[in-house]
Amino acid sequence: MKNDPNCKFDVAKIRSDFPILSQKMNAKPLIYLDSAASTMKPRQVVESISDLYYGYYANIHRGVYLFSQISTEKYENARSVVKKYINAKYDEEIIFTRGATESINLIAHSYGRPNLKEGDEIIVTEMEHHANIVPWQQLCKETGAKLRYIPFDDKGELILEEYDKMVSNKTKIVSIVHISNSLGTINPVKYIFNKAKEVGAVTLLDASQSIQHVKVDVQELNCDFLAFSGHKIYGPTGIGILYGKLHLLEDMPPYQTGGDMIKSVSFERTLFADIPGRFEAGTQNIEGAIGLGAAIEYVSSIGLDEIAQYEHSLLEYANQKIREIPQVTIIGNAKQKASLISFLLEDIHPHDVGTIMDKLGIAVRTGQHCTEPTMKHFGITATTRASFAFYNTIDDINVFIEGIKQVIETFE
Amino acid sequence: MKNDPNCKFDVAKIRSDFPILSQKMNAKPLIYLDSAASTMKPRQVVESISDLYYGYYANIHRGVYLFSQISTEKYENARSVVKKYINAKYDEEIIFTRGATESINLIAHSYGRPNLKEGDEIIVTEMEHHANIVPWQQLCKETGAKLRYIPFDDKGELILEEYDKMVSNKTKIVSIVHISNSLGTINPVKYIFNKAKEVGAVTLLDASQSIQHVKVDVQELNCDFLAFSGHKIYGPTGIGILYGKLHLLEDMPPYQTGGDMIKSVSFERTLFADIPGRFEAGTQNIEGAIGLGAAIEYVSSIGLDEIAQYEHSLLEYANQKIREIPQVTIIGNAKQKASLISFLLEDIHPHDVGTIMDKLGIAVRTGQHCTEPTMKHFGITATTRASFAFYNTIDDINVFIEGIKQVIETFE
Amino acid sequence: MSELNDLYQEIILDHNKNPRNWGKIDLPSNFAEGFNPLCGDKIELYVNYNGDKIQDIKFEGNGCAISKASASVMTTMVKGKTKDEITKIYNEFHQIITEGCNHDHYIDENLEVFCGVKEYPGRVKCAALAWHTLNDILKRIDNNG
Amino acid sequence: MSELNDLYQEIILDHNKNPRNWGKIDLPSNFAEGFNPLCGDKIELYVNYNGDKIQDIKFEGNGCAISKASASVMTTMVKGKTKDEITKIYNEFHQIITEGCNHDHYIDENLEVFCGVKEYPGRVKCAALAWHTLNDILKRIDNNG
Ligand SMILES: Cc1ncc(COP(=O)(O)O)c(C=O)c1O
Ligand SMILES: Cc1ncc(COP(=O)(O)O)c(C=O)c1O
Repeated sequence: MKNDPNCKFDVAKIRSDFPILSQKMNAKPLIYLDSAASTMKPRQVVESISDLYYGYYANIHRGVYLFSQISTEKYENARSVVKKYINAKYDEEIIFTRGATESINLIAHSYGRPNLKEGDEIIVTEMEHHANIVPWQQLCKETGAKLRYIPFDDKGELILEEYDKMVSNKTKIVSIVHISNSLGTINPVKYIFNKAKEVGAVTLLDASQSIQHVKVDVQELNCDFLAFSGHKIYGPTGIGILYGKLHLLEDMPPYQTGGDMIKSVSFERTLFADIPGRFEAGTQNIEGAIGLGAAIEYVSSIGLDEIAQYEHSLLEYANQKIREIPQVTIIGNAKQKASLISFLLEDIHPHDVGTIMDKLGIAVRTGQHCTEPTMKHFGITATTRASFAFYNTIDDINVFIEGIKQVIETFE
Repeated sequence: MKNDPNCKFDVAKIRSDFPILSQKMNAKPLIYLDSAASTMKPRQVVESISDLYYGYYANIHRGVYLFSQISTEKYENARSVVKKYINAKYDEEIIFTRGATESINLIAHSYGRPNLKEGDEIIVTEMEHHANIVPWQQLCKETGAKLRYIPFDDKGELILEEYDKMVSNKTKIVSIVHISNSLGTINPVKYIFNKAKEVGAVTLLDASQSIQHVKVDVQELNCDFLAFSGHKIYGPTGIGILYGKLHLLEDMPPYQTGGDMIKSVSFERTLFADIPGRFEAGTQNIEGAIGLGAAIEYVSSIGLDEIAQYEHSLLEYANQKIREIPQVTIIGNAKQKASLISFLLEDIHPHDVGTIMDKLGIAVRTGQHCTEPTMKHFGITATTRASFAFYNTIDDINVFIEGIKQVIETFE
Repeated sequence: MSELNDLYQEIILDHNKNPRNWGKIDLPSNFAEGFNPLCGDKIELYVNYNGDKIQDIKFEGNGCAISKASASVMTTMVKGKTKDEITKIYNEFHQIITEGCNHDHYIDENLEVFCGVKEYPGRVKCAALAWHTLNDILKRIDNNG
Repeated sequence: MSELNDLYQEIILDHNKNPRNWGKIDLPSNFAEGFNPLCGDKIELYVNYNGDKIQDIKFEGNGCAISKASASVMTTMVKGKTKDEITKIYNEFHQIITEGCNHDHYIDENLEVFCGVKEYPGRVKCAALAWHTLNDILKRIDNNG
């Protein structure tokens, strides 16, 4: 276990669950440092899908026969797994969506549209992913509400005094990113949501970058709503979660309409179903839900504390090594930071960095990371981002650091 | 090939691609007669997913590294496969959605809301699936437009004279189901859409039950829009298609908003991307698209003509056998009919039929099949439905017929 | 068909064919409708409650054999009973359909036919529909008195 | 790093560091902006067209080495050329970046550095940005004349 700085975490065993990590890319062993964009999938998740399709698949919810009942049970069991993982109170508070983006759109539509009016305010941060900006801009256009942004400083930390001044009884929704996908900043959610609750605002946490790294307890954090995507927590694409407090969801009109979300349909009118069915129109992503359940069980079996600790040790090592390279400027230096590093290499464009890294087998993300306003804050258009997950090793980081040096050499 | 009435179609070979068909259900060999609810998945589809996750997975569209490029290529290749399959003109006319339900919701939102006003009319049929009723009811509520229903006769055939009287220059959208999921009726789409075009209405085809059985050519059928779900054409759940004519899609505002569907985002405003990206917000269902592509390639490799012919022979055999049972009343006796049979067994409730069949290993669907208005037409609340796909055999039908007899015996 | 005997027993088939207490009560003291959207089962339940006991009870509806038989059996069991007595029967019934029968315990012979329901998760709601509808009525009686 | 030499050659790196015709033209006869939303590359292209030839051309922008070098090389190649001559060069360039170099055919030596771009599907758009922006200008010249 030479890869493990703590000599506790069995990363070799974990890597054996991820066959793709033994692949080559451009004839070099794959060094995958793009888990913030999407994580790889363990065997357990892929097999949960083939088990479904080879073993007991059927459409869910209305079949009287056994396979339909088993499929329904497994689908609903995935809901319970998510509920437990985020410590929600009721299964009905967990809605399966297509991903974080859809979850936020659903809230903007079904909570925002009926409840907001001219003069109301929505607060987000300047470091949001586009998914937590554009739906609110659209909602503001429709309702006349105003969108406000909590600024951050040059380290990438939110300026809470500005938030304190901003929040008022006009504030109706406070929707913030838990961990920034381009800066790595871990935001002080509890402080922000407690303030929001003082003025009676509804709170939404974009947990897309936190759910796979740290414990997210919706009750402790005072979340009214929470959104994340399955594909970032080692689960399949095409599935995501919207958590909502029971009394809020119960009062919300449906988002999409169609089969499986109605009590009765006649030519004249339609009676909608109770939650969660009301928000799950049409045939659901059965394999997605089951795969997500398997992914969360996988993560839980390793243990979030162990994961957080190991990933933090990777970050520390990478930080130390990368700071030894004088041409590197790190973008995002918050004290509380998740295991990713966004950086610049003097005037070498990130896309050139990415392309050269690619040829070396190293997958890093380059660009604005769907956070254009965050980039603008720093007066830049792109960074190179390396993000670390629990299947990465100290060796991965060594190769990555060598890669940076080769990029610099190429451009000398 | 004793199972094949035409001695041409190699059903044994096909069945070997579907491992689930060798499973037992309630200790009896599975007889799966619920393909109209959802089809089973061939090995080729499941393997396209494990190949992705074990071989080359990465998030698509914005990665400079090889795996991201391969994933993007495979995703976009699936779009081309769909385009070719339905004979669309351009790749950009193919939008990946979550399923038929979402496709219709998207059209109601992004085409319907901006284009319809009070006094306008939308025409559907009395035999629609709820997915092609409820979104229009909602749209009518918002816009003041009126929803009209083409009636059908007791055989389950549309009364075209009524449609002829109904269609007028008030008609803005004509949205009809190609093949009814509860009656099996194949509707005269061409006639209906030609009439619609005469008054300048926009046409939408719900191809959920036809895309897997017959050739659907969007240009020949005069479709402006078309919707179907992947899980009914041997593909994964959580993926579906919206086809739209280029000039229509180009003028439509986005549906969901977020990452990957924008050109630029600032605090003040957002520029949306061109199609198809504008309608694919957030991380897409990559495995779903790739799996759907594999499914369509599988279907094409067998050949739609061969499939249609074989399935028709199954229907004919089943029809002949079931009519020999005097207690059976078939619901839906259109001349043009797809390979499914909805029926009643005197006063034995369909759920009891389904439960007894289940114990015999036979999967049939019972209930209103998300077509409550269709059921009301016949003054019933439910039917038992057996639907046949190309992996079914004459033996399956024999067991099914025996099953019906046992149900009748039980209740004697 | 022996596997099916556990659910589709003579007695259930008999109650299905000849439901007891079938029909309406004119001017009932209480009325409720039950609906199971998943399978479309419907029941209309008519009750005459005299402030102490259910004096008369009738039902009509549309549903599968299990839901019809369950309603029929229920009406025969609750007629003439007080609310407390009914609650006790309901609790036993509920335990039977969700957990099955433990033959160490005494089981009311009228309810024995439902011992097999548990094996059919899709049918539990059918069996429970009539009882849930009666519960609605009893709750309203509670609130008014 | 020999694998990378095909793309990141001296000449590209040189054009990236010292782009030719960098800057603005005051009062240009034609101007266009190009933008590649996928990677954020931007270019501003200034042209003086005298009704026959491109007399002067300059650019500014923000982008990767490939897009910058491509713009720089392009300006040196099209200056003083007629529209027809430019179209010919563009066609050759387009073929090179999408299909690669076939060394049986004569390849303009200025364009040879782009032979490797085809191997980097993510970078084809970077290489093409300047050319697409120039095409926008040429189309407008067409429509006005
Ligand atoms: C005719 C028809 N339309 C629409 C749908 C809805 O499809 P989905 O539930 O996959 O969105 C179905 C499937 O149930 C159908 O049969
Ligand atoms: C912070 C954050 N929010 C939202 C999203 C959107 O997630 P998805 O694209 O899966 O809907 C992402 C992922 O890119 C993210 O990092």
